[in-house]
Amino acid sequence: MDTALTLAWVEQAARVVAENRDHLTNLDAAIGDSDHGINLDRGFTHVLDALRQTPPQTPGGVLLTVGGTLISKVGGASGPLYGTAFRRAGKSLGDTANADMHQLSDALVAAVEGVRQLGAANPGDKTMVDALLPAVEAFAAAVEADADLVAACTAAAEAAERGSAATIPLQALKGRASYLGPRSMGHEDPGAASTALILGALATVAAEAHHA
Amino acid sequence: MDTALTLAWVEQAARVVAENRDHLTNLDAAIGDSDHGINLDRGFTHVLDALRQTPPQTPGGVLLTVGGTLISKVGGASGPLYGTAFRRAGKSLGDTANADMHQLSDALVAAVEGVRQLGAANPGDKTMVDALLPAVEAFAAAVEADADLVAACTAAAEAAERGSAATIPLQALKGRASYLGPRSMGHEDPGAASTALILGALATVAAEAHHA
Amino acid sequence: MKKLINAPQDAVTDTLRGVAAAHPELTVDVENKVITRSGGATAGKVGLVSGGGSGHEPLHGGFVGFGMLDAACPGEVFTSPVPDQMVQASRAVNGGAGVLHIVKNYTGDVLNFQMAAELVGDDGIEVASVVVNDDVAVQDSLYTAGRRGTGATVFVEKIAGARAEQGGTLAEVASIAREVNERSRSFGVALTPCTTPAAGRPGFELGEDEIELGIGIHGEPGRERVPMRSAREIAEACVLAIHQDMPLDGDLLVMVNGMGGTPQHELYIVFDAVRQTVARTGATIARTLVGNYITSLEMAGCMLTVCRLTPELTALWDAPVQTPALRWGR
Amino acid sequence: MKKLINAPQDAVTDTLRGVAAAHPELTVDVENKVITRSGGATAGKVGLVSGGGSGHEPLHGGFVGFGMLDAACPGEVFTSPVPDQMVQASRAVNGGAGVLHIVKNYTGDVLNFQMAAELVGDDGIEVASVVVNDDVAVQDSLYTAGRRGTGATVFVEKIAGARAEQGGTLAEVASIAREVNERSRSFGVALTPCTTPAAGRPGFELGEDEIELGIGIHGEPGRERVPMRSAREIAEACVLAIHQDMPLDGDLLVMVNGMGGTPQHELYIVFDAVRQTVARTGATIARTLVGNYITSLEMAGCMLTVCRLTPELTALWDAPVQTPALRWGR
Ligand SMILES: Nc1ncnc2c1ncn2[C@@H]1O[C@H](COP(=O)(O)OP(=O)(O)O)[C@@H](O)[C@H]1O
Ligand SMILES: Nc1ncnc2c1ncn2[C@@H]1O[C@H](COP(=O)(O)OP(=O)(O)O)[C@@H](O)[C@H]1O
Ligand SMILES: [Mg+2]
Ligand SMILES: [Mg+2]
Ligand SMILES: [Mg+2]
Ligand SMILES: [Mg+2]
Repeated sequence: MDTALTLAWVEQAARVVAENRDHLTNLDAAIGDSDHGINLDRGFTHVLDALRQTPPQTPGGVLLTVGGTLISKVGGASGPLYGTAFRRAGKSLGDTANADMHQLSDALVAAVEGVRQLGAANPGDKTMVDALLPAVEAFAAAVEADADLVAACTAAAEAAERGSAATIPLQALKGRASYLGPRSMGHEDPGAASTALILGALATVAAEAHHA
Repeated sequence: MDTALTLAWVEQAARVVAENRDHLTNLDAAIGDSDHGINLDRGFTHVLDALRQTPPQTPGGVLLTVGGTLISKVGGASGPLYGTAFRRAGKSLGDTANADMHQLSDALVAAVEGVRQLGAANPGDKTMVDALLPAVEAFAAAVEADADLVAACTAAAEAAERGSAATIPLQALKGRASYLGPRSMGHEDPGAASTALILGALATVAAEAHHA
Repeated sequence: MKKLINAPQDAVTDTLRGVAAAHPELTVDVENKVITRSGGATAGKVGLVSGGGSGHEPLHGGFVGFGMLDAACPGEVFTSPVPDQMVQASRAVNGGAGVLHIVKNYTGDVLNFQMAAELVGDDGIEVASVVVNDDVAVQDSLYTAGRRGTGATVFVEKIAGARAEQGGTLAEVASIAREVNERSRSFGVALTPCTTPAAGRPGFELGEDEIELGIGIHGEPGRERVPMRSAREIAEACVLAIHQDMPLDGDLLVMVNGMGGTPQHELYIVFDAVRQTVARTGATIARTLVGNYITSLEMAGCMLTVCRLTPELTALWDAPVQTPALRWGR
Repeated sequence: MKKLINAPQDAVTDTLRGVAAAHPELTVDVENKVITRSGGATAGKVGLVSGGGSGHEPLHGGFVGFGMLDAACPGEVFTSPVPDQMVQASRAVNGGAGVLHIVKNYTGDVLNFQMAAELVGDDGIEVASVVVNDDVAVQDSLYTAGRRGTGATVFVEKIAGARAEQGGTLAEVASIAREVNERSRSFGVALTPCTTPAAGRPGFELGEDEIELGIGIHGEPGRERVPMRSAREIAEACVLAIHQDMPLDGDLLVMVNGMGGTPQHELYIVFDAVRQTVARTGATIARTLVGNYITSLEMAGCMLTVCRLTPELTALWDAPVQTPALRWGR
């Protein structure tokens, strides 16, 4: 994955977040405070600005800018968590100009570890971890099986979507939704849903690049 | 009119005010502040208490208690105005034990004069004066024509009702309703409506006493 | 209608018991509905008495204390108090220098205070009355009961209270109160109506996209119903309504008052817009108050009140005040 | 949804411009969203920084001033602020004695303050953090993110602020802040939901005859939905929820806090009922606050917060404070 593809991913992620702004906010209305879509959309709008202002020269540089901007502009729970995920991934990539599949897999592992370290959520707690962790595992498994970027990204995106859908019956144990206790059951976690969207964006641009 | 009949009037007035509490309040909602029925009902409830506590011995005494209690318990515009009306009427009757038709007529004149002096409303200003003044004039005319108490009270009550109905098209020039300007047109004045009810109560008890 | 009350008819007495318990610096006669400073009358000082319907809190009870009112007479919700209350309050706060009645211009308030003044005068206590009538939404003409008393009441009570605390005579205190009233104007806007506990239904209806301009403080409809607009446009409408009636210049005291149901942060947004509009008139905002000072129960909306200051009025505004709702310098 | 705003995305900056203009005693960095005392850092004094989502006004900006906070960081409406704000605030108020972060226990607030503390620490500024978690409606267990920080935040900011003003070290100020938190509990009730400018729709729905018990301050649903009841019963539910968690005894500091859309007089009615219920526990209400101190936009309802005082805490509560929203003794 080179810098252009990384930028394309972030732009596509910004697009799907904007398109799903109300959807994500509605998910958050059910078990949170009705701002997740608004938060992420604000964050990614600033991300695009920041990338335009000082275009980074490496995939890692792009991800560091994304992470730093999300931390500085989103707030809420998702700002530091997503920000840390992107920053850890960016740091993991270092200054490589074109990340290979193993480097990408390591970066994703670093991302989910950063999220878990900061937020202390376990799988099944009904958070973004429930989408991110299976996605990272699916990516690693695909790499293990010598899959190409498109296949690995698609596997990750599908795993994230399944993981997000699987949060519906869960009772939230972390974040704002946990205050609802059993009343949090029956609703999809907004952060898991946005994780699936962002990884879906990665699969989309990988496929487009492949066909171009 | 003796003390018993005066007391019967006040009790009947209290009854019709209570029955029409919501109606009067709704009239006040349209062009005022939704409290006229509540105000008068509170006032007459205290009036009945006061009359029970220290039963007055003359018609004038009854009316003075009514007026004083309304002043002390109603508040708003109608409290001082109705209170003054009853007090002036009571003062006018002095300590007569049984008011004759002329004394009653004078008492009614004193009442409307008290209201006009205090509130400075002219006929046509869309206030209680628009019910009270024609009623007082009708009573006086009936007395002039040698009518008996039932006939005179009935004439007064009917004049009050006509007068109240006639406030509907008027623009209010006094009281809270005047703030609405032309928007006050098309609604019956609550104070005029309550005046018609109170004088209707007088006609009712006069007729009942006559038939008893 | 959901309200934190017990029974509608107990709303005012329950409130007053709460006020009594929360404010040891006040003496509250719950049964007779009179709030006074705990110290009793201040010898030689003019006593300031105000009152009006309940539901406008902190007005008036929240303004009883050093540098402002000596007594407040709360009526039933949105209903003028009765003369007995004002008589009792006037007697309690008369320190020998007479008593000033501060009356908002509503027929009910005026008539009840008028009756009270007569009775208090009969007691040999000197009484003066100032009628506050600052609401430019009402035409002051033969066709109305005159302008309503609204936001300027807070200014009058504060400034007259400071003058009284300085030892002003009854005539001096009354005169500065009238001056404040004459130099002050208000204009209010409602986004929602409000409901009195006793009525149980809102005083008027407002559509999801309508606002009411030129409202009063009793849940009564206003001058004009218009489509919802931005805070900036609403602030502009308020400033212009006032400016047309009393051209703004010099130093201003500006209050952006919440009607009870509007978040504080929205009031700051309105104030910011007011500031921008006032700047275009060439006048200067010298003093500011942003918050809920004279409310209409849970009504959403705001009221702008402006007083054209003089150096004397500014100094009196700045003088120490120590009441539940307004406090500085002490 | 009708709100006195211009555009939803400008709500916070427009508010801050209004705050800046209304309060010359505060310095407001509108762009970076940091409110500090105008004087700058106080040399040798521990700096107190708090922050959280906007929409809870007067919290926190209204509590910046002598005897309370040195800086407040307002986030977007109901959204935790970002670390940049806290870093800037901490640098601005560090007078050499270190900085205390007062953090309400929400994942977002905790994480953002945590990141900020790291960055500030890297600057060589000593930082301590106190997490306020007083809301008994949430079980503090493995199954939640822990109790929410609500009304006790006001107590912590006031009392820790007084301790800092007296010259307490960072450890001392942090320790008294934790003590206040440990001795304080809250329980809130909503009669209506509220709507953020950005969302445009209420956070939950409530029927005409329903109330929500155990609410938070972010327009989120609470613990239980029950039929509407009297102020007395609501007050009882609040007191008992607290008493069951932390048996009440001795001297209490009691706050009956309005959520933003409840008339002041209803809060007094609730306080009166609280007083009656507390009396049955044998505890004494020694200090009281009744009003809007930590709100949820225009939500109707109230929150009860109780702190079991010690003589030291009482003295610190009584110490002078001079902020836009809380002021006495100075
Ligand atoms: N401790 C945590 N660990 C991982 N993710 C979390 C944690 N707490 C919350 N989240 C995620 O954050 C999402 C909410 O984000 P957002 O609505 O933007 O923030 P806030 O809850 O502060 O309003 C949740 O749906 C959940 O996925
Ligand atoms: N100046 C006045 N003269 C005579 N009657 C008046 C005057 N002002 C108001 N009223 C009467 O008072 C009635 C309103 O009474 P009420 O609703 O009890 O008081 P308030 O207007 O203070 O709420 C009006 O309908 C009108 O009939
Ligand atoms: Mg959220
Ligand atoms: Mg009325
Ligand atoms: Mg009334
Ligand atoms: Mg949030």
